[in-house]
Amino acid sequence: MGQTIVEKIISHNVGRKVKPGDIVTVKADYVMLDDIMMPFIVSKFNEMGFSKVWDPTKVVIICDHMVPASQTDDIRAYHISCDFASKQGITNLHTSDGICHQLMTEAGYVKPGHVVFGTDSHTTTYGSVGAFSTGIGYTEMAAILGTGEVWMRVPSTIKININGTLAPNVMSKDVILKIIGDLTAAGATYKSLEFCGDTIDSMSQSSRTTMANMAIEAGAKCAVFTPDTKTALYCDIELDDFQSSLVGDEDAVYETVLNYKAEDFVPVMAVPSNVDHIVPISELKGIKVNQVFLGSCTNGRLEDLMEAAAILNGKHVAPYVKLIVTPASRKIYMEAMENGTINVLSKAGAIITHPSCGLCCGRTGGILTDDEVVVATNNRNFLGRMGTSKVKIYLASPKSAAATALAGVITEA
Amino acid sequence: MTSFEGRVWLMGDDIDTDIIMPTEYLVYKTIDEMKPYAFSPLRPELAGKIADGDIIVAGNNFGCGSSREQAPEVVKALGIKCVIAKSFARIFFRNAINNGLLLIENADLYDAMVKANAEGKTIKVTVNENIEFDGKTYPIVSLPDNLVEIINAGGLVKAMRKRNGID
Amino acid sequence: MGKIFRFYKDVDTDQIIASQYLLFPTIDEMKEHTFESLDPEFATSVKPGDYVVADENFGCGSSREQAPSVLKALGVKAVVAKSFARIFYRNSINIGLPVIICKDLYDNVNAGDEMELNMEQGTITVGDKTFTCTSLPENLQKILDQGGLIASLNKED
Amino acid sequence: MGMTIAEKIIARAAGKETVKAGDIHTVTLDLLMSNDGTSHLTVDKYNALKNPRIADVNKLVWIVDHNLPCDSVKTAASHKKMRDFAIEKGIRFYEGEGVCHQVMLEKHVLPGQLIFGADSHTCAYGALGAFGTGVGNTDYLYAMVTGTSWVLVPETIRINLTGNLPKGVYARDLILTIIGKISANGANYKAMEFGGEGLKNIDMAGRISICNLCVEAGAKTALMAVDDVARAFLKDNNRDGDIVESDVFDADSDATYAQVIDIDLSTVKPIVAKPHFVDNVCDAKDVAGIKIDEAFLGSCNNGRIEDLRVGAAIIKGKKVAPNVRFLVVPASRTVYEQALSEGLLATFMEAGAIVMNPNCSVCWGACQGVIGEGETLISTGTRNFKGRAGHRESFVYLASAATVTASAIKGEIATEDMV
Repeated sequence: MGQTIVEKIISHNVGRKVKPGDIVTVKADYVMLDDIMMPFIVSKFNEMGFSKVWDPTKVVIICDHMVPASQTDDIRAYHISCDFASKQGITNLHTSDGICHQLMTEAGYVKPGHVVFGTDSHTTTYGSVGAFSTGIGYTEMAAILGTGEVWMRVPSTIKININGTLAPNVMSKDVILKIIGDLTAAGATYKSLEFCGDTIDSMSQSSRTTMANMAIEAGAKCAVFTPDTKTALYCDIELDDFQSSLVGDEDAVYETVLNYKAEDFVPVMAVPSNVDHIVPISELKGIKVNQVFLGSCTNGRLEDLMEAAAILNGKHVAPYVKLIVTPASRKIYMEAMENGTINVLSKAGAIITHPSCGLCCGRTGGILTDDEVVVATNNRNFLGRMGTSKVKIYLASPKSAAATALAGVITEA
Repeated sequence: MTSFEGRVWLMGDDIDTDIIMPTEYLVYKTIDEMKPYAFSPLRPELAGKIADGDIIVAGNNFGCGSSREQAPEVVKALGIKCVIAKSFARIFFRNAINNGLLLIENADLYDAMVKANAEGKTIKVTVNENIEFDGKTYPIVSLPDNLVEIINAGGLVKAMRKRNGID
Repeated sequence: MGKIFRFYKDVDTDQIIASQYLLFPTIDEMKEHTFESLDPEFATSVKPGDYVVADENFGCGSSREQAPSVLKALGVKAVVAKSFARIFYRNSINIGLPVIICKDLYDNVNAGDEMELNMEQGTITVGDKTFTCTSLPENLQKILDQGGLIASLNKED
Repeated sequence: MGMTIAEKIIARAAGKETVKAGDIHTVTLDLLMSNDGTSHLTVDKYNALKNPRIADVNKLVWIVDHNLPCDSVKTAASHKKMRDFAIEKGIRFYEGEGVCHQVMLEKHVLPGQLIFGADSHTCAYGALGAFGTGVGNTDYLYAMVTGTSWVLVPETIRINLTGNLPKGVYARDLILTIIGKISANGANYKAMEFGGEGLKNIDMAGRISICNLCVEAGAKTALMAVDDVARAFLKDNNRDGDIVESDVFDADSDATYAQVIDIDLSTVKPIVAKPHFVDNVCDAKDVAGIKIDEAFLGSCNNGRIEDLRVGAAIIKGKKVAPNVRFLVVPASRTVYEQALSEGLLATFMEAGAIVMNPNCSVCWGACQGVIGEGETLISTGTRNFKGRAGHRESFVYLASAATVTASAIKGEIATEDMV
């Protein structure tokens, strides 16, 4: 009997053929620890009685939520991160290079077929290169640091098949938002999402990353894409036999198969305050906005900045509307400087911050107050995430966000 | 079988981790410092009212959102004996078990309590068997063995301490 | 009579009220952080009618009017120093907080001493000692008498 | 009897032929700048007036720069109050364009103007021959409502500069030297007037840096005569046509000064101001080797293109020391875009620096970039008061762009020649 992609990855990891529902113990190829959780991870690690991490080369520590710090106590996490890295001989330490989920693939850690855990729910992101990756809590991370392994249940898979050509004003963000709306916020809980079809094949690596990143918003344990030549190029590898085999088999058993026609997708937004509350922008037109946020591990990549810049080129954001741009990584920021994108965005009035989680994690980067409206390209619009509980957050694609910034009201690109 | 009674706080569907523990307070040094802000975006007064032994009954997808383990820790620290929901988000479920916070899935209790507007009423929970509310019994399923092992050890930290020969 | 809270030379506005509180919506929300880094107990122990006494150059630094405002909001009756920084001095007069220059007081009193200020006579009494302080220039006295600059604006109407 | 530049500007603004130090005059203000540090309080007080009104809305400039992007809900509420008021009244409003003083100098300040700013470093405008002074928000409100205010004509301290700064020594070192010499209240209530042949050798960025920091000696304002360098700056900003020639003042040769200080620029050395006072200065070499956690290149004092060029030239091809945070914050959008086009931002990024959007950053200690308990910062910012940069138990050293950059590379205080 055939296997889904995630079943193949886990089988490869444990050395035997697995099926959904099996409880297995997997070995981590990489773990990702972010600054905001480091104080807790280290304290649990010590409390558990460990003294050495199982393999320092497989541990990546990334300061991204609180760099530069906006509150004096934030620095504690920075020092705990640096000190733990130094004490444990962990050289994979990034103190100001960008957002963890961007760096895990960009900096060359995660490769197709890997099994990766991170102390952040958007760890599902690395499925875009054909890895199994999922978010866990800090207690569990402490245990993995000590042992290198963890138990998990092999998830069943929902196959999402998309074929056709997307309209020019539709981005992969619109696609994943629509799918989350259809699945609902809990619709994929414990499950793996497997994306395929010719629309996916023709998507850029960056666009796929946006979709994998947001799988958690439907509750999914992971999301996986078949690694192809674009993936190999991005990961700077040649796919080996195992990596090339990461395709859902014809006779694999899927929990559900959802078929979409690319032509049916339209620009949408997730409206306050649920990610699965999806409304076409045509029905939202005219809502006044105070701020637009372009960034995050969901949509802070070069492609996203360039799409926004194409819309903003030679124009200026609406009066009294703030456009905050936070590139996802140092590399992306520098590439966007190099190719003129940053200049276009700045000339259009954007406030461009250092790469970090920024506003998405709600600690800095453009906090808002009662009755203000923000259109944002990140992954969550939960109540109170970007300020008071009376802030209204709409999630959108970079194109829609840019068009909205120009108009000052919600607008389709 | 263990059984206990507790006063119920009713919450809706999709109670996310930003509601349970907003990001702003995540870097506080201790869970105790975070406690007063639990559920604050939705019900700012709630944390002050919750007493030891209370029970949360909620709808679908409780704990969705981020992987922040402060969420179940804070719920436990508030004195909540268990959370009963129609369903739980995956990471929250795992984090709760790892911290020894009891979670029970039940599809019908929530609807019945909402219908009866029963916040503040007392229910009786018999672990791995059933829940009693208003004269009716709601059966619950047992947890898988591997999770029972972690809970029996008193959470993952204790399990690891045992493994490392400390306790 | 009021109690003396004694501070040293060059007390800057960041010590009176630190930057991170300046954008709080109201002075009342800021005032509990007054002198937070120099004397964390100050805001809770100062009583209406008490005095702040300091050495040279009190209130140097920024133009933040929040500095005299939090002192006034806490009920500080006057600040007595050997000298004041310019903007702080002007801001205090403008909001109606008496700022008194007295060269001798600081070196002859201790924190916690009880003192009495007589602004008309220009004298300060601490126990059996009396100190002379300089009176305000006429135009400033006028502003203070009117109850601050805002009151003078309202009077014009 | 001759007049100083400060006296001439006040005379003009008061409609008098002559004024002298010690006089109190009612003056008409030319510009009124306010930023997000206090504007929300000004709005509250305005709304509480019996008959609220604005004398001349065209003279008002409001700028959000201290906490941007906003990082707390309370700040967001204060920003909203300020922004909504500016929109309602039609006040010229900038948010995201840079640090207030830099924006003012680029877009608004002209020679001979008398300007109130609700920020102490408003004295920076003296670099363009304008009398800028910091006021509190009640003073500001009074001027906003009436268009006027009272000023005490200050005595002037004249600083005559000769010669040239040695290589590796900057205007920043000069002004720290002067503040160390006259102390933190050495110019209290006074104007500081800079002149002499040596001034011609100091570029615009250096002049702004000098005037900006005079408040740290207690000065009411700082002034320089308008020359070709100042005119060129206005021309670069397309504002040379706005100069009112009759308002371009220089001091009379028989003007009266409270004090005259002569400085030979060639004797100035790299200087560092140690915690916790700006006048606590020493030779940079004397504190070399002190370990730092963060370095900051930016602010209204040293965030200009010239400063970024100095920093970039030093760090090019080198790296920021491990675990040290090097914040580079251009003072305005104009500076940011210039640095972008010259490749300076790329140089800093390549070296591992954190390039932030133009704002006040750690100079004001309540914005992104703050330092934690026990940490040490070396900064081109304006102040090193206790707790100024974040945690109350932290340490701030002030220095030039060159010294700050060199320190970021070494991970400890160092001068340009040590890296």
